[in-house]
Amino acid sequence: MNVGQQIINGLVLGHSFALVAIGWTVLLGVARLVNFAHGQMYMLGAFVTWAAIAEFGLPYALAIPFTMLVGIAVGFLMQRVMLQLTLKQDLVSIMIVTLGFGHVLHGVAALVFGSTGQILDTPFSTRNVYWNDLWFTWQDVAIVVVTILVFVALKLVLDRTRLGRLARMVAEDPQLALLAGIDVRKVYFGVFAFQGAAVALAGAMIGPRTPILTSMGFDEVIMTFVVVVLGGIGSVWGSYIAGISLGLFTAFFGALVSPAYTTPAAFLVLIAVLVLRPGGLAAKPGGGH
Amino acid sequence: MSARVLEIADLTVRYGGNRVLAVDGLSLGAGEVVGVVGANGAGKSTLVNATLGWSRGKPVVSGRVLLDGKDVSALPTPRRVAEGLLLIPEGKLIFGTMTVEENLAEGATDPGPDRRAYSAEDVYSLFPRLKERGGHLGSQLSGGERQMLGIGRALRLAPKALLLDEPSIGLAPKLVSTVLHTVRELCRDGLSVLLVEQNVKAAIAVVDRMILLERGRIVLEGTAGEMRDNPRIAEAYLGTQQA
Amino acid sequence: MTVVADMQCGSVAARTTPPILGVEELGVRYGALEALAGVSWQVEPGQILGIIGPNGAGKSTCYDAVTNLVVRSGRVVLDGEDVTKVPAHALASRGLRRAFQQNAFFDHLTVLENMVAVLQDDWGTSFPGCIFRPLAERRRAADARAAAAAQLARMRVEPRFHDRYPTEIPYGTQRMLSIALAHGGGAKVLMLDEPAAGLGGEDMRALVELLGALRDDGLSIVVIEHHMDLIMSVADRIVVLDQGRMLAEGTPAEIQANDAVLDAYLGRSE
Amino acid sequence: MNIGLQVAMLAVLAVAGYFLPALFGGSGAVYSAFVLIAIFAVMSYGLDLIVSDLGEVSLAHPVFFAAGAYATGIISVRLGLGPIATLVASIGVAMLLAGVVGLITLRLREFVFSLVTYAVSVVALTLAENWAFLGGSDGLTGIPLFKLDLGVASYRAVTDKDLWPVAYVMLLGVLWIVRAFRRSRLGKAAMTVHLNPRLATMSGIDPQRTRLMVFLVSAPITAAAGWLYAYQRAYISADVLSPYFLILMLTAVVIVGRGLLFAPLIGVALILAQEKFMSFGGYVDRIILGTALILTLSFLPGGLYEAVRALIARLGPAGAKQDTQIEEGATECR
Repeated sequence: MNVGQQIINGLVLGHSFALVAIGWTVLLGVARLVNFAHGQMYMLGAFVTWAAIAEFGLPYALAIPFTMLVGIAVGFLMQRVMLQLTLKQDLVSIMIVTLGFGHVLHGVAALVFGSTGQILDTPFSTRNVYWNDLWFTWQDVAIVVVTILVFVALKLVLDRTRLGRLARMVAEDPQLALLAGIDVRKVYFGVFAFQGAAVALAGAMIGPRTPILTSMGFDEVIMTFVVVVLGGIGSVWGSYIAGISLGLFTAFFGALVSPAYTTPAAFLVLIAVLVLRPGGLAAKPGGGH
Repeated sequence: MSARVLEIADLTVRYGGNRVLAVDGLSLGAGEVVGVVGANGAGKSTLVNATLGWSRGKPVVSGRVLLDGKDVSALPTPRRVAEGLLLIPEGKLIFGTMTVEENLAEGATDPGPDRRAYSAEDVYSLFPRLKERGGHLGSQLSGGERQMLGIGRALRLAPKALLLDEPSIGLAPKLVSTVLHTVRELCRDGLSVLLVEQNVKAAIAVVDRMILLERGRIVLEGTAGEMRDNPRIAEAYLGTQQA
Repeated sequence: MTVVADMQCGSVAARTTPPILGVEELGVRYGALEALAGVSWQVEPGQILGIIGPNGAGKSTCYDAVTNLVVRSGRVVLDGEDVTKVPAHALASRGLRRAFQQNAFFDHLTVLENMVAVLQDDWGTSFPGCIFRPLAERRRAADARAAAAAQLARMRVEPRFHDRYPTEIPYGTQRMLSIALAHGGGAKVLMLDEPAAGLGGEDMRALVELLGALRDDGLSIVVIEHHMDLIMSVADRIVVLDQGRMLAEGTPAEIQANDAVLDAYLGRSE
Repeated sequence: MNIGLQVAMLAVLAVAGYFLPALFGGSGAVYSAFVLIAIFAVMSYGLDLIVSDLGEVSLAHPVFFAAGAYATGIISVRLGLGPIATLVASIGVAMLLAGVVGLITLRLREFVFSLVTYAVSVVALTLAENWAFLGGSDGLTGIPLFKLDLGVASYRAVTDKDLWPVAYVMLLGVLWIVRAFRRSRLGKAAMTVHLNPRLATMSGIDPQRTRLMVFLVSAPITAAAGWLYAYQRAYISADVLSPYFLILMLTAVVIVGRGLLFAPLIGVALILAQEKFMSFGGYVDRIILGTALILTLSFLPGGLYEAVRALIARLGPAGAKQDTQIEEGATECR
């Protein structure tokens, strides 16, 4: 095994996990919402980028913002349908509804893009870098750079701006936020739009690494879940660190044990965390209000 | 009496099939402090929450709320806040995950000439203690500091009328008096306050008028002087045997 | 300040009877906040103990501590047995039951179904029994409904409300239903949390009557209450809490004459 | 109504139900559809106990379905045992898995519970696709015909028409079990833990034990559906873990109304009727199913049953009467 190569793979993979997860981190942290359609939105992001380049002939640099706009539209539509459930904080129903959305998105994508796989080529993905016995593509470099930029920008916005402050107020206590004069609905819409844009960006950036299929998206949700839980729900830096760690773990697990079982392995890590630290996520004994 | 800043008419609140509040009329003049007292379950919190159209439960509210003559009863809570109707709820009244400075960062946007928008500096000069604690998280504050921060946060939003729900809970007696007297001071600048309070003695020292709620209805209303010696006030808390 | 109870008020018999429920040095901390400290009291068989105190005094926390719903220090002894480590759900079968401050029901069940649900220990049928002996189960279910109806009637919940949902019935009846559900099929000690909140007139009288009748049946009752009319007229002894500590303990007459208590309620003179 | 009459009526209904496929023409396609409806309804009833009674949303139920199907496939293909043995094995494996999943999720609630159970499903899918013991991506082929040997007599099911009696008896049995569960101490405990955990606890119910027990009842029901599905399809692959089954179950459970005995059956019947007889192709059907789930939960939280009832109440005089009664109750407390 080439340790250096696995570290590079792990870092690229880790940044990918972090970028896919970032929208969810904010969604869960601010709005306490879970979106099971996240994986399908990722899939859609990859396919819209592919269509924008291959069908409409847009350059990659324009295909990305276009994809993000589609992501925002999908996020906005979902939130519009679920608004009453969101305001009631009916988390369980919201969850199932998003599962339904994932199913619908899968159907729509299969209908529009067909069920055969595609290769999403970008100017970066076809250019390799060889350095001694190490190998990576410029796309990998772009993923790392974009992920870091997105995380830094998000952290700055949440900590330093009025928008971020409003989001944090709603995150802590939406009812009290109402009394502070905040239109909580707008914040929810904003958060869903961000999630849509971020995961679409992830699709556009990470899609080129592997062949894309309309049936993908399930592993992404699980990896995202592991990242968000390991990082501490709602924590931006936590997600970043957890993403990188999970990436390295996955790369080495794949190289040393079996590439087919990386998702179960990541899940076992999650279970271990849940069992060792049940207080972090578990409801209080006896329920309560 | 001075102009009416807040008027409440025919306000009823129901939970399920049960009416828990029925207030026919209650008004608050400019610069006036009105105390609301009553036993637990009498509907004090329900009254102030319903005035904002706000609740942590699922009540059905009907009735009219007029702020400076303008009917705000159809507006959602944040819009009422924007109009200058502020509530500091009982219990959790500040954002614990944010610093004192951040809690005070949100000011009124364009309150107009007739409303005083307090700057963060104004709040600090009112409560010097908060300035010392500026970088601390809300969750690290003591009960008294939270109460001050709650009031400060409300003042930043340029209130016309301020509804305070049980500010004295869990506070040491000296702090209760400090907080309430500051509230009294604010009214010199034209602020109107509806003060829900269980600590009758502390409340009576700062209010102009007082109302007694029993089972969701106003059963007694009068000036602070009239109410001070009224046996029904003591009764509401200590029972009829207490003379 | 703690006012030590005047022991002469208790009868000789009361003093020699072992308490049915005793708590010793209960304490609860939430992070840095000491919500409850050094609280000790006991109830004797067939007595009503009132717990009073201003808002935020720690009364409900005290109940949570007794029933093991929060992490706490101290000791709880029920009918001579140390139940400090017994999990909350195992207390009911030992005879300790409680109500909650808000009306606590199973909202989507009718009043009668609510009552049947808490009588399952005595009147329920096991799952295999329901599968293989449907006729026996049917008879038992009918008996359960009859028992539930009788229990509701005893708790002043009239039959005309039995097929309604709890949120549809009058408020006073809801409070009675809360007590009935808490009491379930029977208890040695029943802990009520502000049963009279929001009640008045007729409802209040019915409540006083009910508490008296339950006591006469030998039940021991602990009542958190704000309504002094009620507490003074029904309680045998009263514990006053303030800021998580014991402020006073004694008979109703003693408590009413206690300056510290007056201060806590009406505000301190400075 | 007296009990004898009730039993007689139920018996008549049960017998009549058996002849429904014949009533719809009795073609092979009709029998196939009815067998699938029975299988998927049984599958959904397992989930129904968790969603309607326990009030949590388990997304791990496809795993129990697959467990039944795979246990049946492996045992019948590799050991050559018959349906009774495979049914016992299906139930055993499902209970084992349910115990593990139940213990892991014992203290988890709401969305965390659902997420972890979802992860269980995805992990199971990965395992099924890759693990040679389960046939890997090719699946298990050559599952023998359903052949019941009872010593003196035997029953062989060659077509779906032959499977119908088996499927129908299984459906009736599960309906009976679900009804019995809801009337039992355990069922009532589940409902009270769902509606008010604190009050349930103080009434002497252990919420965690109750959750585990309900899981142990629920999983074998879904697994039994997998058992018959394996015989009906004659081969099993990782497809049984595809999200289609999860969405189908969830939609069936919520679309008509939660907690009603016949709701999942009617839900499955509606969905399969659309897919078998009014299909617009796989992808559009997928969109229809997902949309039905979304719309039901977002706009008809009580399901079609509540919606229809509300409509009738608004039109008919019965509803108006009910309203005044509530009003009356309210005035008394003044």
